[in-house]
Amino acid sequence: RADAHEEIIVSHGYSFFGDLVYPADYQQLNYVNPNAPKGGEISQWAPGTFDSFNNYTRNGRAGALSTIGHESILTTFADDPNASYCLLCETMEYPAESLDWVIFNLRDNVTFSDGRGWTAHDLAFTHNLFMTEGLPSFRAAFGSIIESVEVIDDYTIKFNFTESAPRRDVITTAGIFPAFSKSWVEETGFKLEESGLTPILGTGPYQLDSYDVNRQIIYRYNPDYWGAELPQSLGRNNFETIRIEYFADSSAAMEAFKAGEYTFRVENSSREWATGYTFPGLINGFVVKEELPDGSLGTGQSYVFNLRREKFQDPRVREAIAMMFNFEWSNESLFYGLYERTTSFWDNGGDLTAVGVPTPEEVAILQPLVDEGLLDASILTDEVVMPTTSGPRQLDRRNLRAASALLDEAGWIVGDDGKRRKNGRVLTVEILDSSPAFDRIHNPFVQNLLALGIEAKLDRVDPSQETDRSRNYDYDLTVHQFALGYEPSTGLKQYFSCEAMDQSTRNLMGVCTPAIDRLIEKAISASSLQDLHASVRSLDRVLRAERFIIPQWINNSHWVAYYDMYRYPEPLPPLALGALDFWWHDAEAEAALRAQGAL
Amino acid sequence: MSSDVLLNVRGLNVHFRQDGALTHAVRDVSFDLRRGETVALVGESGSGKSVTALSTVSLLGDSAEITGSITYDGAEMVGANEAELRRVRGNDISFIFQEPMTSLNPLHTLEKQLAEAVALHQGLRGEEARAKIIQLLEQVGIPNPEVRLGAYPHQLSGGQRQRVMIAMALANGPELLIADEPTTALDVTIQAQILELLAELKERLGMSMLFITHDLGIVRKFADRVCVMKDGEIVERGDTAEIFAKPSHPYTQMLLSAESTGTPLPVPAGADVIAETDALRIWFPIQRGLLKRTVGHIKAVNAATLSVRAGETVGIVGESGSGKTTLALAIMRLISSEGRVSFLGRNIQGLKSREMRPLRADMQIVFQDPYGSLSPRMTVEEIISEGLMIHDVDSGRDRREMVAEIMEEVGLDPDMMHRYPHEFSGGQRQRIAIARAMVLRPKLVVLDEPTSALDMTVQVQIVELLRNLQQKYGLAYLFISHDLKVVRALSHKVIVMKEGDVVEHGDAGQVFDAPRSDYTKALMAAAFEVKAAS
Amino acid sequence: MGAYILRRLLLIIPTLFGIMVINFTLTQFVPGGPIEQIIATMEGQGDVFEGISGGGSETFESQGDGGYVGARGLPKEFIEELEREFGFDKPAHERFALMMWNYIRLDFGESYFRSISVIDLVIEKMPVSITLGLWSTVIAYLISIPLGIRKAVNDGSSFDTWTSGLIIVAYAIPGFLFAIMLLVLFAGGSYFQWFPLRGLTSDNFDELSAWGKVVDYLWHITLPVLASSISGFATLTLLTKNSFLDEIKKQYVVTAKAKGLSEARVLYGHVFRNAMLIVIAGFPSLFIGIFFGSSLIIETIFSLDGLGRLGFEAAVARDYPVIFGTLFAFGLVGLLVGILSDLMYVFVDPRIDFEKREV
Amino acid sequence: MALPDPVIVPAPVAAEIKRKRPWLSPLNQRRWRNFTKNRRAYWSLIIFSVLFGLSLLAEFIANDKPIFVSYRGELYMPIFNFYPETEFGGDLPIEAQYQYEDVECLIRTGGIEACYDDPEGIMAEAAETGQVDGVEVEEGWLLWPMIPYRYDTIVDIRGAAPSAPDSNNLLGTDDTKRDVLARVIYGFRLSIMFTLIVTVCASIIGIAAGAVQGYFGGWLDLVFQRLLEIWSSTPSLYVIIIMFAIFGRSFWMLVFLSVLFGWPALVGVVRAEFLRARNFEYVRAARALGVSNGTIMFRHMLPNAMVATVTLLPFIITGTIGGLASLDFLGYGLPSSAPSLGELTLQAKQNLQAPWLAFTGFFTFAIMLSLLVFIFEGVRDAFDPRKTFQ
Ligand SMILES: Nc1ncnc2c1ncn2[C@@H]1O[C@H](COP(=O)(O)OP(=O)(O)OP(=O)(O)O)[C@@H](O)[C@H]1O
Ligand SMILES: Nc1ncnc2c1ncn2[C@@H]1O[C@H](COP(=O)(O)OP(=O)(O)OP(=O)(O)O)[C@@H](O)[C@H]1O
Ligand SMILES: [Mg+2]
Ligand SMILES: [Mg+2]
Repeated sequence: RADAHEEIIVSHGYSFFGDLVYPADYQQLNYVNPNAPKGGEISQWAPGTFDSFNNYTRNGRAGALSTIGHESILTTFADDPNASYCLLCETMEYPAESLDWVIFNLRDNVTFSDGRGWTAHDLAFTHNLFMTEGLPSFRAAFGSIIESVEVIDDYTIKFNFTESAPRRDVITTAGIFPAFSKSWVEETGFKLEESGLTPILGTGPYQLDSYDVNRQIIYRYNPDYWGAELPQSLGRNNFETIRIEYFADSSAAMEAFKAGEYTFRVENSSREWATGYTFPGLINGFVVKEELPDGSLGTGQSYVFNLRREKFQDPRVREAIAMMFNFEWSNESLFYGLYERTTSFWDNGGDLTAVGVPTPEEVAILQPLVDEGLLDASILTDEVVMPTTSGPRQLDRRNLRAASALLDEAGWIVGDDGKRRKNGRVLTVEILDSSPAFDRIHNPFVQNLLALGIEAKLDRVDPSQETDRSRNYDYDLTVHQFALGYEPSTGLKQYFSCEAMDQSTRNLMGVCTPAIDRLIEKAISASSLQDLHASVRSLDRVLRAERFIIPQWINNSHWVAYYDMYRYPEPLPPLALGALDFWWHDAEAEAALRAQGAL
Repeated sequence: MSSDVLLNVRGLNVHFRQDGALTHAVRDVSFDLRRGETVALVGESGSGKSVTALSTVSLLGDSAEITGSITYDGAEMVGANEAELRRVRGNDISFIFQEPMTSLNPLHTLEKQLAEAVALHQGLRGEEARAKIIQLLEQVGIPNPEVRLGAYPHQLSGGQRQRVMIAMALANGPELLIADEPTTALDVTIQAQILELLAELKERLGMSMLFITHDLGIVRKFADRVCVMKDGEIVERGDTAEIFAKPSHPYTQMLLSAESTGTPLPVPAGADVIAETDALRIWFPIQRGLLKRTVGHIKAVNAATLSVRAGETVGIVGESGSGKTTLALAIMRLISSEGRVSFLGRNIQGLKSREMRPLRADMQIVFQDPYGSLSPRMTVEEIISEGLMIHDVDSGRDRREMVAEIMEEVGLDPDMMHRYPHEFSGGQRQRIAIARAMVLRPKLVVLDEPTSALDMTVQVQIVELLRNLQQKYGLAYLFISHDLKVVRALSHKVIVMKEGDVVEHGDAGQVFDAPRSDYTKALMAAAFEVKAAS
Repeated sequence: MGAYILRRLLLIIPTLFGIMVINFTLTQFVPGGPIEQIIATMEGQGDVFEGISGGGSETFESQGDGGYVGARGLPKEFIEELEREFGFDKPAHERFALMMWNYIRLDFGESYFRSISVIDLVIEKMPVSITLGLWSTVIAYLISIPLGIRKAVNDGSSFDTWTSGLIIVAYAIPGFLFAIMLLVLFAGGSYFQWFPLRGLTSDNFDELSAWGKVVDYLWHITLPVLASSISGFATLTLLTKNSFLDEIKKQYVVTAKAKGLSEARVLYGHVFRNAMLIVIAGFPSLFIGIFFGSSLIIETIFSLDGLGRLGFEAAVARDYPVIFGTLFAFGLVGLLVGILSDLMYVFVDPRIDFEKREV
Repeated sequence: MALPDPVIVPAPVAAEIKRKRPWLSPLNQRRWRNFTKNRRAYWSLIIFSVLFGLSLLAEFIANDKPIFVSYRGELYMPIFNFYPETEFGGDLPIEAQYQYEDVECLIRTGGIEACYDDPEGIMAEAAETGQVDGVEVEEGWLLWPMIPYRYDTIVDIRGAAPSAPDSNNLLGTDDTKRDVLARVIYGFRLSIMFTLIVTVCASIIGIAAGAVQGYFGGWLDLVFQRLLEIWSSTPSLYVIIIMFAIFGRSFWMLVFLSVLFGWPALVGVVRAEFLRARNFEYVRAARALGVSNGTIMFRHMLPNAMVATVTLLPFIITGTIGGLASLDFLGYGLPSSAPSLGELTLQAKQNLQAPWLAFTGFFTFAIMLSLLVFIFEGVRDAFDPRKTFQ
């Protein structure tokens, strides 16, 4: 195990590959306005209902922002995707090489919103609580990483990691634990696994002020917030209150916004964004409608083929089918031209995204695989696979011709009834989905497949049934997304590796090639950020060449509309909109709005 | 016009619209009725008597078009609005409808129906009203009125219903009583009692009456003036004595001379017994409350024993409510009973309805309430021909023809074949019911007051028909009637019933001429008295 | 009759048992169960109301980092533990027997998805359902029956024609479109902001005077009740009208008129009971209908949380304790009410009985 | 007092009427005459029949394939047959996409290769001169249905869906850019077919069951009612999910399931009416006549116990349409590509900015419903012996 003489690093932040954007003596976050005025209220809406403030159990529907009052040991900043920084700790110590443990030197001034203090004992208690009553999935994941927790003194705690734990995840995992109060839990008899309307006591800047089930929740800034003076708090948590209004129906919610019942709205429907914002408040200039850039990593939203089905094992079939999805037309006709095409598994990923022909680093990684015959040599020279593009016509003739040729080539020949057959079996494609919002997207695709002579149809089922069928891998095509992260590691296995093929709901495609497995290993074991990026790019390149997905689209903007009394620092950080975090309230503007009767 | 004219009808015309055509029911009828006077409307069945009466206070259905003028106490009734009509209805003018069986609200108890009347115009409620109701019921001769207060119309006999109707009409001491055959379902004793009551009211309150009846005896005794109707027109009018003495119109002459006479032809010796009962008993439970607990029994028929042979008619007479109808229904196996019932030598008690069905072609009944027994949504043709169809009677002729023929035989115009039952007069409906039964040429026919709504001429025709058929086909009849003359004209044997018991039975001649039981004697006397008056 | 009622009461037991067996058996065959629902929810899908509430997004939120469970996948143990928790490790018949045993003791268990007993859950949703059910029914009856009677009396008149047109149009408007229209027109921010958008009462309800409370409540329920009752008139009105038309010309009505009764007395005192057997006998079931009567879509649009949403959610999310519990409880009530409404028949029309006709 | 002499028309003689509609019994003839006298009902029936008849021909009214194609002198019927594009001189083995210009050009010019590049120019040239590039062309033609879109055709226009009504799409397009008018035509047919089949089957079963229970009473009623109670507590949603999972979604499956769950609707009402009517005197009379139970039930009692049924029927019919619509709405109905009116209203709700969807949905429902209600009002009147007409 760890060498006793190993170098011990003491730091205010942690990044596996070492680079921290913020030095130990940082004065403020780069993206905030340190002079932002405090006070005012921001209000948003939430769909459906809530019946609990406990977000740590699968029971009940937790209210929006129910974890807002909970701080964890480590935190992240919106312009540094790779690092975690101390929030409840002053510093952390860990062995530089082995990463077998971490010691957090906790702040001694952390207090809960009711004034009681927080110590290492509380943290150990919390850990214990989660390991006994937490969600099984959580327990399984954390149990395999954290071997034990030792309280060294009131403000020092040590997490020991298991040998098998992937090193890249250990410290951030330990830093996830929220601050709960042992005495409070014991006093109230709180049960982590039960849902309920008692908010869990927390240390955060906001605390629950009032709620009205199915109607609203109000959080209020804690004037005695212990961390108000921290450099990272500067220019943040500016609102006095945060109000969430609940609506069961999205049209009703929109109407409420028009009526000023809440004042800040993040839109997620392209239709609403393009057509819904024409109400008097907006025309009169009371409401601002803005598209703000969103630089966060894409989700790789795509159709995925079920490669377990024999008909899809031929890449020509996959390519032909992919050609029938007309993104350009969909974007114009269905999305008001608001989306962009997903191209990579790491869209917006900067160095993570493969572009053009391989860079030398990528070649270095791919070459051995080519040499071993695991990959086709063309990967070294060809440009990275990009999704097919189409003309404005829904059924693009060029793609139709190409796809038809591909299928002919693959042996799927059109019969007298217009259907493609091979060995007497008709080529069928069934799209499995549970979301009604996607009907209008799937149906034109289905039409195109029909035109191509494929017997296609959309099978919309309810969510339980969809899950049931996904778990049994019973589908041809389904919609999937890939949350791969800036520092992908073992998670990649769940998505793309052979070992996950038959047991993960993430490897829905059932992709399994030795080359991909090798590239995943390579990425997991990367020792520097450059290394990691090169291997991820290679992986991206190879994955895309496999064509087991039909990329869909991505929204690179935040669509926000708000009553003209909120301000934000420019430029926004790439990773967060931060409306509740570092935007602030302009009291004069509000007064003006009120004077004009807009609110 | 003198002011003592209470009701004045001038040029009354009534048309019925049906199926695109107009039927002219009443043509240019004019008459008037003075205060305290009784005018009798007599005439052929279907001649428009009821229609005339009903039009006086606009109680005809939508399909009727009334023209002419009717004034009541100086106020015009034709085209008057509902509120005005309502004021005179019930209070000033009371109605006794021809068909008491269907004229009561089937879901209201006796008490409720009567209480409504007394509450409405006299403001009586509670105990007071109850006392009044009991008094009324006693007046019309309903025994044990206290017990029967909670009864529903369907639990009463035909005559009892009619008496309830009368009680209701008399409840408020009306100025004008329009009585449409008020005594048809009553036995002679009760009839006499009712007529006395009416006479007394007339005397005491100066009540006027428009009296519609086929019983000329009553007319003669009772009416001041008579109007004779035929085919929708008044063909003759005048003082009662005058008309009875010198009828001028041939129809009146015919009407006055018509009488069911003669005696039945003798039964051929050794005729088979068609139907027989042995100590037949029918008790109806009296139920109380929502749970319908049985608290006692109404002993409708106690132990009836009778038999009827082919070609023979057994007349059943007796007090209203004595169980005649009940007995008839039991013999037809239409209600459950205890005791033996045999038909064509076979015990039919306890046979399943499927087993009964083929026998039904040979046993038919004419119900006392013809209106209720006709499906309202079937035309007459369908109603009459249904039996032919069901029993596959195949005489080698078109069914429609057979229907037309039987209609003609009972005195109905075959052109009316496509009408619904409600488009007929009471007497016409009765004849439809007879036609329905007779068209099958059954072996046994139960006739429950088949001639009550028929005028003399038609009655004679029907009696003739029955006799002919009996002779031709050897039919056996069970003949229930209050009209002892008809019973006499038709029956070989007679059974007299009272309160569920057969008080006397024997050959017709013997029962009529030498009654043995007191009741029979009283009955004969009453019948005789009315007759004697005529 | 007493024997009949007793028989009916005894038959409740096998009937209820039958209902439960059928339902239990069915759920054994439904693809996907509560565990799948939990998985779907944890993976950020599984919103059963997505189709109804609208506004479904075409893009998925990135959920890559730090989600409590999402990012970590769902291990086998988790699913096994859930199975144990829900009792799916036992064979079906054992589960069923246990459930029935609990139900007999009126223990309906807890929802799979919330730490709340089924009974409490139902009670929690009652106010909304009663509000919608009660008022829409009351309004529907108060308007439809007199209107139907009027139409029968004036059959063929122009009044009859235009009211027919009106109620048919009202019936034809899809309820949710009408609801949305009301919402946009009278509660939204673009036109007339006269009514509140959601809920049954205002925030400050507790502080209001008694009168204020009533007004506040009525003010809140105007739009939802309007939306949920708009289509309810047609059936009842026309049923009333036609039933009356059938009776109104019968002889006994003539008798009643001849008595000199006022038109209303004739219509309501005499004809009503004869004509409206079905409607009157339907009152008991109507009465419970009031408690459970509310519509999923209206509830959703006006952000009301009632039994409509509960039922749909339970069905789609496979919340079996809620499904079976409510089925059992409501089933029992339903059966009792069934008896009551059969007794109503006898009450309305004393000629009615339920015996076999032996002759 | 001079009264105008009313015109007295002699009652029509039966035989005379008989000749007019000999297949009807005189009573039914009378009912029919009564029905026709209710002008509103009569016209509703006519309009409804015309609409339904037209919708039966939907393929010839709204289709994305031409009815006839003449190519090089030969006649083709694409509505009925599959023709690959190669048939018309194209190069794809898949079905010719007639709605696109290039295929049209191929057909019109007898299969000139250059059509792929500039179809419009070539067509114009061919039409004008009869030649393309100096070569004589064999001119062909296409005969299009009135509306050149099927219910699932994606309309080839630019811009975002749904698009407002214009001369191409008279009722606009829906949120998937499909022609709303075409969908309404097909949707009308589908809804009506569905509801007619379902209502007829369900009503027959329901009425028969209710009649039998009410008429016979006793244990039959007792046991049957309990079975019905059990049946009607079955969650149809689950049965639908199960059946769909096993047999797939289809029209006939839904018909089957709807009948399965729809028939108890009428049972209670009919049973009640029969419980009452079996006590009536005319039923006793019929029994005395020896009429069998079945005939008593259906000839004597049913017409009299029918008020509620006839009143409820139009609502059951539209209710079935509505039921289908709400299943579609909740996502458990027909596949979303099917032309369903439910889906149309759902789209209307979600696209409030496109009011033509709501208007279309509303009017389609309102017209359909009004026609049905009026027709059934006429039927009721026709069966009412006391109803008279001016
Ligand atoms: N609703 C109706 N529609 C058509 N015709 C009718 C209607 N009511 C009565 N009639 C006809 O009008 C004529 C007169 O009927 P009304 O009832 O007045 O006869 P009536 O003199 O009272 O006969 P009865 O002595 O048989 O009661 C009859 O021929 C009858 O068929
Ligand atoms: N369903 C019933 N329930 C209770 N009592 C009944 C029922 N039917 C008849 N009754 C009673 O039985 C007795 C006999 O009635 P029934 O009808 O046989 O008399 P009826 O001799 O035909 O008299 P009428 O000459 O007046 O027609 C009456 O007192 C009557 O009230
Ligand atoms: Mg008469
Ligand atoms: Mg009698």
